[in-house]
Amino acid sequence: MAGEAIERGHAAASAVPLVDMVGIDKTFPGVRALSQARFELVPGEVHALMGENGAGKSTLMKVLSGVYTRDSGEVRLDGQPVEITSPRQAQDAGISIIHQELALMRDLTAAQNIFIGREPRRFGILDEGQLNRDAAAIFASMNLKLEPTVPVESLTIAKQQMVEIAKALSYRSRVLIMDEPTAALNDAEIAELFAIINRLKAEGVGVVYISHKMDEIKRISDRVTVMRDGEYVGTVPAAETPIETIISMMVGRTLSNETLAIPNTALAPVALEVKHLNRGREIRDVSFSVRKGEILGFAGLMGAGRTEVARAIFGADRRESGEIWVNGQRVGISTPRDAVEKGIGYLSEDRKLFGLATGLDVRNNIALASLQRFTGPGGVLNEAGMQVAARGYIRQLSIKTPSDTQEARLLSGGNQQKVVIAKWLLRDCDILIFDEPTRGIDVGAKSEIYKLLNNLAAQGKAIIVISSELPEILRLSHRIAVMCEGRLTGMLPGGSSQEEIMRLATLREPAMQVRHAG
Amino acid sequence: MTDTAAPAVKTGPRISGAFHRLLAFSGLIALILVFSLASPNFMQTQNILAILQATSVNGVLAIAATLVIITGGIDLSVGTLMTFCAVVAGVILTYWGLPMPLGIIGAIIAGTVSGLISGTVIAKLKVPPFIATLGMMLILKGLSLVISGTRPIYFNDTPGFSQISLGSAVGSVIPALPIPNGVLILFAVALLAAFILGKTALGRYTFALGSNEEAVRLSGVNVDRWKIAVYALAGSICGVAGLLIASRLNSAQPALGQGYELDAIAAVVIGGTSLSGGRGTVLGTLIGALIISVLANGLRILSVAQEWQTVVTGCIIILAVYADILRRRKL
Amino acid sequence: MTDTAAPAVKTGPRISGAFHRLLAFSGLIALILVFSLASPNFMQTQNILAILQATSVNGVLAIAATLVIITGGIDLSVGTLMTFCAVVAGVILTYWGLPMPLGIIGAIIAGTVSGLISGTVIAKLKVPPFIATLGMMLILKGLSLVISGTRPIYFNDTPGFSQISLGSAVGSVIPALPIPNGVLILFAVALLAAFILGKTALGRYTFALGSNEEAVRLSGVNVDRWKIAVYALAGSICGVAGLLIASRLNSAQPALGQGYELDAIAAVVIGGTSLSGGRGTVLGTLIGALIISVLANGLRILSVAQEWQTVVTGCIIILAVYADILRRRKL
Amino acid sequence: QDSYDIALISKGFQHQFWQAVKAGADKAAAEFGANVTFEGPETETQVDRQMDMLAAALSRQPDAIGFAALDSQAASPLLEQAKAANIPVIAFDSGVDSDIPLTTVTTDNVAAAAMAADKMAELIGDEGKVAVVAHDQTSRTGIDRVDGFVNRIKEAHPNIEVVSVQYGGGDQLQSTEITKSILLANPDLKGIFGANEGSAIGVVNGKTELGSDIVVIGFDSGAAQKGFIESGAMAGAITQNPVGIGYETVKAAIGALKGETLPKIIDSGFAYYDKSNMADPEIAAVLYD
Ligand SMILES: Nc1ncnc2c1ncn2[C@@H]1O[C@H](COP(=O)(O)OP(=O)(O)OP(=O)(O)O)[C@@H](O)[C@H]1O
Ligand SMILES: Nc1ncnc2c1ncn2[C@@H]1O[C@H](COP(=O)(O)OP(=O)(O)OP(=O)(O)O)[C@@H](O)[C@H]1O
Ligand SMILES: [Mg+2]
Ligand SMILES: [Mg+2]
Repeated sequence: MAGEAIERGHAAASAVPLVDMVGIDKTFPGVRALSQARFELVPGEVHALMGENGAGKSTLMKVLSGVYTRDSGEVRLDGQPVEITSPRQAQDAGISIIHQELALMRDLTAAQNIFIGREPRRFGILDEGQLNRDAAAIFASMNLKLEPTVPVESLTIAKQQMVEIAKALSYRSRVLIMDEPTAALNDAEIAELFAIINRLKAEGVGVVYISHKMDEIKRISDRVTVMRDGEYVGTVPAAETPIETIISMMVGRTLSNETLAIPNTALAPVALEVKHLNRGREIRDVSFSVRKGEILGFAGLMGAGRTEVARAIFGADRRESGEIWVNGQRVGISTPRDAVEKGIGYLSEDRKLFGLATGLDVRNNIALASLQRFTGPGGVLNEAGMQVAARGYIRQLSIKTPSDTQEARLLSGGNQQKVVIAKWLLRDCDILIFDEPTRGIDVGAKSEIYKLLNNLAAQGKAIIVISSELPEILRLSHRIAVMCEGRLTGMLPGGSSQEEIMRLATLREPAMQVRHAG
Repeated sequence: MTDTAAPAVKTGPRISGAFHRLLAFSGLIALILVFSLASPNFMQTQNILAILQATSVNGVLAIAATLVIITGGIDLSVGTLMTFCAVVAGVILTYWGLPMPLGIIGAIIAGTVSGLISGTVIAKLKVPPFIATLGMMLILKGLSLVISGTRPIYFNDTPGFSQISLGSAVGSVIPALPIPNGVLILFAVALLAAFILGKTALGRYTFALGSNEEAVRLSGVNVDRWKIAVYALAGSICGVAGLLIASRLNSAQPALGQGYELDAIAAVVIGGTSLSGGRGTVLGTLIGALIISVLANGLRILSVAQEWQTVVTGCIIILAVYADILRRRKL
Repeated sequence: MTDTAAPAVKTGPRISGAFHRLLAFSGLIALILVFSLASPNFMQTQNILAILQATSVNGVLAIAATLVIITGGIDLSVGTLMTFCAVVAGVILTYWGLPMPLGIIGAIIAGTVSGLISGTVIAKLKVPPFIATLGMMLILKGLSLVISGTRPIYFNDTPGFSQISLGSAVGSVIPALPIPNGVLILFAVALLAAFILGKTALGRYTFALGSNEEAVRLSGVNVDRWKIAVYALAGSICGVAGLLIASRLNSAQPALGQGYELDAIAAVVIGGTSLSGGRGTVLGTLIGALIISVLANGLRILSVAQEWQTVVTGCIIILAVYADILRRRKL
Repeated sequence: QDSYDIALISKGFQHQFWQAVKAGADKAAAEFGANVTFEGPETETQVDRQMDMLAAALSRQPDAIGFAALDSQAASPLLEQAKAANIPVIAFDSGVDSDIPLTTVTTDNVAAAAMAADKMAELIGDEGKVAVVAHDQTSRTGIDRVDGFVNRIKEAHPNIEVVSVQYGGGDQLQSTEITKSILLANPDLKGIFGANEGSAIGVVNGKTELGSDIVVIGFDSGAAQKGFIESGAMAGAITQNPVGIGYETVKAAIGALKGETLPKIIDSGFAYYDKSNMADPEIAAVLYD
């Protein structure tokens, strides 16, 4: 679909909105997700949809794309009222969506995923060659190096996200909804995505863009609609409106933007030291140390191996060689249990998959790593003690939950993240590894988590933060480790420049350099 | 930011748990009503005791299966393991002539060890539970025949043995309530299992494993050990079932047991435990087991032709689960 | 990059698929080697034909089960559905005296309709496959007895009927190769199923459903319709199995069938299809079914005592799957 | 070859009746110097499994085959194969519709069950309600014994009504539950016929659990039934001669191999036994534990 422009009847400035949603209500059992929500999209615009976690953004877009049926209200396309009751109808009406939760079929190939439901056939038989050629063409148009025949389960989250984007593009829709498409992408990929969006815009496609990353909103969008608690707050032009205004529309008040006071950690003792960690091509001779009270940021591009290093230290994955020293003692860690016993906690980048026992309640998730402490004679649990501890952390971390017996899966992303943090705090870990701690988390919750990380450091915990968002790394870290292709390519002081980090992150990474050039 | 009134996540479903549990009984109660109206012989003390007695073995097996299913696993070996434990008791008491407590302990140890083996194969060798327990089902079936010498073992030398299931400790105190011990044992096992599931670390890990095993592992929990423990516990409960059935038949029948696993699993699922793990209750399983026995008993009391009994049972199993689904959806 | 020959949906990921498939045979080949060395009677044409013949029914059932299992479901009704279809053929041919093609069509339609019903209960009523097909298993078991009048139906009035399974179309052309038609039908069904899985939209959605049903739904695919189609296809394959067994026994035995589902599912899982769905191959299932038959036959040829046959079979099922796991881990 | 290899394919394996047949076969094997294997499917419904066993036995190329057909027609192709390979076939337990078996060692199940009906009538005073708990709805022995009992009652005992015939698969526990349901549904029931060993034991269990005193007539023997008859819980039972069946089958096979001519039918016989005659030597000889 490379350069060929899609011929559309109307120009970008058409007076009739492409999409007009008014008075939308949607109630889930016990939750009012949308209440008189509104949204308007004109051709050729990028319209950002903003709001805190749980504001109803995804729900509103799922109504538009036929996943949910609204309880009341009206949806108009080109001024005509329409009923969209299934994803298929939405596709037929020219609406496609990239869902926030990756919706891929892990056992199918990238190409098979993209064209699911629309496979090219010859005499009723699937034409796999055509399928792969079509997928390859889309990848080429995205400057994406990816084999159409690779099973998606073997791809990193970022690559999977790119497959989702390719799938949405393949519909050549008039309305393209992107629900947090960049949550797992690095800067180069985001730039590539924005180039695609700009191209679509020029073709008259209307793009709905949902993201918690403020800088992106400014870079890409024309207008911003803000929602709060399922309601419409307002629509403002992106260029003229200061970020602070948008944020205060989102949270209903202004947020203070405290800067971090970097304490002097040079004299604090080393809490964790990693020496010559190795595993195949993924981890190559990685050595570093973290002091008590220090936040060490880990920057790098997708596939740099930061998660791999973290998991190897934690004993979640095997390592080939390397030593781990905790508080000056060499320790043997071969399972997560060993790591936890040595006071190391790991917050995985994928909460749903690795962090939470989603069927358990908040209390039990917080206590999950510390059950022994609450186990009395005969294995009987001290439920009261668990409750006190859980409630303590709910208060201390301001976890938004109706009670400590709420099922964890019903919490919003930011609060789920806090539950996992509470789990490690209760376990009394002195070394905490946070892998993408703010992925998919709104500004308000983000600043709370930053505050929390600062507090933890101030209490003397050694903290490693892995993040793909450079501003986050820069804001939080006392020192910054940069990785590339499994190698530690540099260790920078806190105030370093983005350019310096990017240079180290792309050392000896030809594929990425090509992408930068293109 | 912290002080925003947090409507954040209001509970979706919940609604009073008690109400939900009450509704879960509704299928059972509907069945009982229908049969009571259809036949005057149904609602007799004798018949109710017969139904309870008929529930005891399947109920205990179903409780064992519940534990395993909550972890997200499955145990196809419960039926033949029960038999194996019965045969072990027979060998100890009749072939070796040892005293009764040793037979009881032996049966339960046999169950525990077999559960340990299944659990180890599943946790350490990563063999899927379906296959590991299918294999164990066949192995135990063969071993029961081998160690019994392919013949039933009678407990005639251990006169008290049949009292385990058939005697009535309650009845000897309150003659108006001749509840057989087998039924009491079922309830005792149910209480114990409910206690373990609800109040102990083992129970907590059982749910946690079914909910998200990887998350539990990454929390530093020794997942393998707890998983093995659950299978071992389930095995020891099958040992109890073995004692019950042996006592009831006053013999260990080495050829019996295959097919019992389906009844047990059906009771678990009818009782609302999800086969994908992470949720389930012992009470639900008891209700499921009762539904199965009431159905069998009622249809027989009505002298429904056996082939139609099967058809009706199939329909009601589907309907019971469907009603449960509708109920959950509404809440 | 674009014109890479598309290896449909691969099972074991990465590494040359051909190599992996070769390794999958290794368990089977090991068994064959052991038995050939242990007994000169094993590697005889007659015996090989007996093994293939013994595989035909279970193999066809296992292929039906494979389709359903790849969607992430399970079908416990394959055994009794097979019987039901056989009985339907018996009623049409013997009780009604209609010509043979009608009996064949009738059996396959019976299977398809039953599959449609299971599929609808699962897709529309959201009853878990385990329960829906457990219910169907009982319903079909009862109905087989009802429509047959609880007695076997013989096909003596339809002389050609036994040729469906026992005759040898190949043998009549090449007398040196008296491969029974039943075996040819097994291979034909396998080829057809492999074709559907690999080359058609139905096959694609079968894998897609097992991978992530919600994602398929969000992609605008009519999930319910395809799911029902898979169960219906599996049902019609059970119809073929019903014809095979009826022809082999020259009678429809209404009481047979229960328990066969476990053998079928075991073949599927030994063949490397994952019970959690999304991956699996028909070739693997064939190998799994052959492993089971070779094992049974070989142990009999070696005159192993029956109780020990069971024990050994249980062990080998676990080992076969464990070997597969080790192999995948290494790759 | 100094020791004959004889393969017996029976209808069952785990049940005591079949184990008694096996014991008889083993006894003959020891006596005449033969190697005997004994196999049977799990349940008496699995006709095709029995075919697989027979096919494997043929592949083994034994000197002779003993065969108790679950379905006499289904086996004919394989029996032809045996004939072609010159392997003598002896039918046992029930006949095969074929002239291939050289002889059939069998019990007349219809007549045996009719005898149970007569004894039942005698014990309950030739009137009232009775029921049958049988093992299998479709197998030959199941059908013959139920028909033999029910038809005899109809023909010869018009004042007796068979109110229920239920099947428990020969599983003792299931048969127990079935019996209890029958008793509770028919409080005025006078007797139950348990049509095989597992069924009969289940009937007595059910009766004892409910404290009923109905008349129970069983089938076959085994330690449990003998004990029940001893204690009076069971009035009596029909016995076949399973040990004799096994013994005669092997003996006939060896006779065939030695070129002896065999009679068309070897009737292994049946008898009614109760407390009064259990100790008689000729009865005791056909009972098994
Ligand atoms: N299927 C559902 N069942 C019950 N409640 C739901 C469901 N989907 C969403 N909700 C609830 O509806 C509200 C709005 O959720 P939604 O996913 O639309 O928020 P969002 O603005 O997209 O948040 P985020 O930024 O975290 O993605 C939340 O309170 C959420 O818990
Ligand atoms: N170009 C690539 N395509 C696919 N997989 C890759 C590629 N490069 C690396 N990988 C794999 O990705 C894994 C590391 O990815 P991952 O994205 O988790 O690393 P990371 O540095 O933690 O990045 P991030 O956490 O930002 O996503 C390794 O297993 C590596 O084999
Ligand atoms: Mg969202
Ligand atoms: Mg990562």
